[in-house]
Amino acid sequence: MIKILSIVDTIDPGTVYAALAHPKSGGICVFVGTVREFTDEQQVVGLEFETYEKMALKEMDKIAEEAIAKWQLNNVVIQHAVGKKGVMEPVVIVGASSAHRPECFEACRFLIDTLKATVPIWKKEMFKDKSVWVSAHP
Amino acid sequence: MIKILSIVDTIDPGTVYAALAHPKSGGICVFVGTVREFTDEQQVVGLEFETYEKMALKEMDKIAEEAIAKWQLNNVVIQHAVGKKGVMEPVVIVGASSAHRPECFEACRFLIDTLKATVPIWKKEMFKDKSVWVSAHP
Amino acid sequence: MDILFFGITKDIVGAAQIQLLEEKGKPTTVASLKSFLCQKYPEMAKLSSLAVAVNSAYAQEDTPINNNDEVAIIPPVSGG
Amino acid sequence: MDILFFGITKDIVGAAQIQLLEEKGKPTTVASLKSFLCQKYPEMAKLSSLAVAVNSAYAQEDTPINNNDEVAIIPPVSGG
Repeated sequence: MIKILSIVDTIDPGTVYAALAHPKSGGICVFVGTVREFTDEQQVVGLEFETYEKMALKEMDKIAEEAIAKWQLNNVVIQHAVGKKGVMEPVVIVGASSAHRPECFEACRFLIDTLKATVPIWKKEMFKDKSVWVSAHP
Repeated sequence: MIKILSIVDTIDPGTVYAALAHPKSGGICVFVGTVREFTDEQQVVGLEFETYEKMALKEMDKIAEEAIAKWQLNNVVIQHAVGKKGVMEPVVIVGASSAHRPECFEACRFLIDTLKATVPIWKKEMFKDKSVWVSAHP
Repeated sequence: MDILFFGITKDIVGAAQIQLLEEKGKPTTVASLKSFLCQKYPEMAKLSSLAVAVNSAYAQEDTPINNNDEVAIIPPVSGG
Repeated sequence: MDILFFGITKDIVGAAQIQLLEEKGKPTTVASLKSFLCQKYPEMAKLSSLAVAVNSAYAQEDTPINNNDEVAIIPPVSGG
């Protein structure tokens, strides 16, 4: 069982496979979140992320442990980037590997959904003429 | 919309991200099938895949088109390897990217489930002292 | 008529391709080809399923097969 | 007592960290800290939600806060 949790400057999706491959795994499911060019038809120049790292790592660990308790997983990866990211750049990657595919798909979806709900990371959308903290206001 | 369908000798998961990233995509979901060391507690030395390539590519295209019709996707990748593969090696990769994550998760699951059911590819499990065509017999 | 074999059916037949010569009783539909093959190669009747592709697309039992069709025998697929 | 601010709350306060000095009326629970902050920084009351972490874990409204706790203000998270 390998569990990789980290806050990084740059996400390299290619490298997470080495971390997720396992002799007992027949399936690896990975989700990568990337910067979209448009939000509600407004052009996004980029995103800027900040985090409360100490707490973020603890919350990521809770999510990983919850997934491990819920599904039969071999490896789990949760990585989130901080700093400024341009369109198409990866900002988050989560993945899990398991003997059979339903487990890694369900776990992967759980990892990203829960990360978005609980991990203390904040995203500012930068438009040409303004920037907005996402979800801050009703 | 980019659609990559291929039968390859070697799968390199790192390269599919370049193919799946898209300015309109906020999410990329990828599934990689890898060789497991044990089947029903028997140690597997490796797998050997063969295909009817002309038909396999047509069936892959049907699957990709069905996914594109069903979900709002930007890019789709379906790649399957042929030849001998050792434990932990990737044998298949499918992926999709979309504006929001539910679509790419659902499409990715559909791609691998349907590939396994319809694409003319055959897998022989090689054990120490025998080899068996998977699913050939009831 | 050339018939392609894959996976376990290639092992059963001992060839990746055989040619059915023009003769009386040559199968003219998918169904008759399958029963012809299962009779000639009894091991083929023991498989979980047996599909036939005509011109690289899955065919129905009543699909006709002609001399210049590419006909392929598809044992249970197991990709992924 | 040091209080850490992140995201929009850091912009509202104009600092990543402030120190509450010992004084009468200093908040002693998460709930009283939140109302103290929302009074001092009215913009904070307009947020979709406002959570507080005590020693880097989400705290409840009635969680007590002490001088040597690490207290952080958590505006709506938006990772991913």
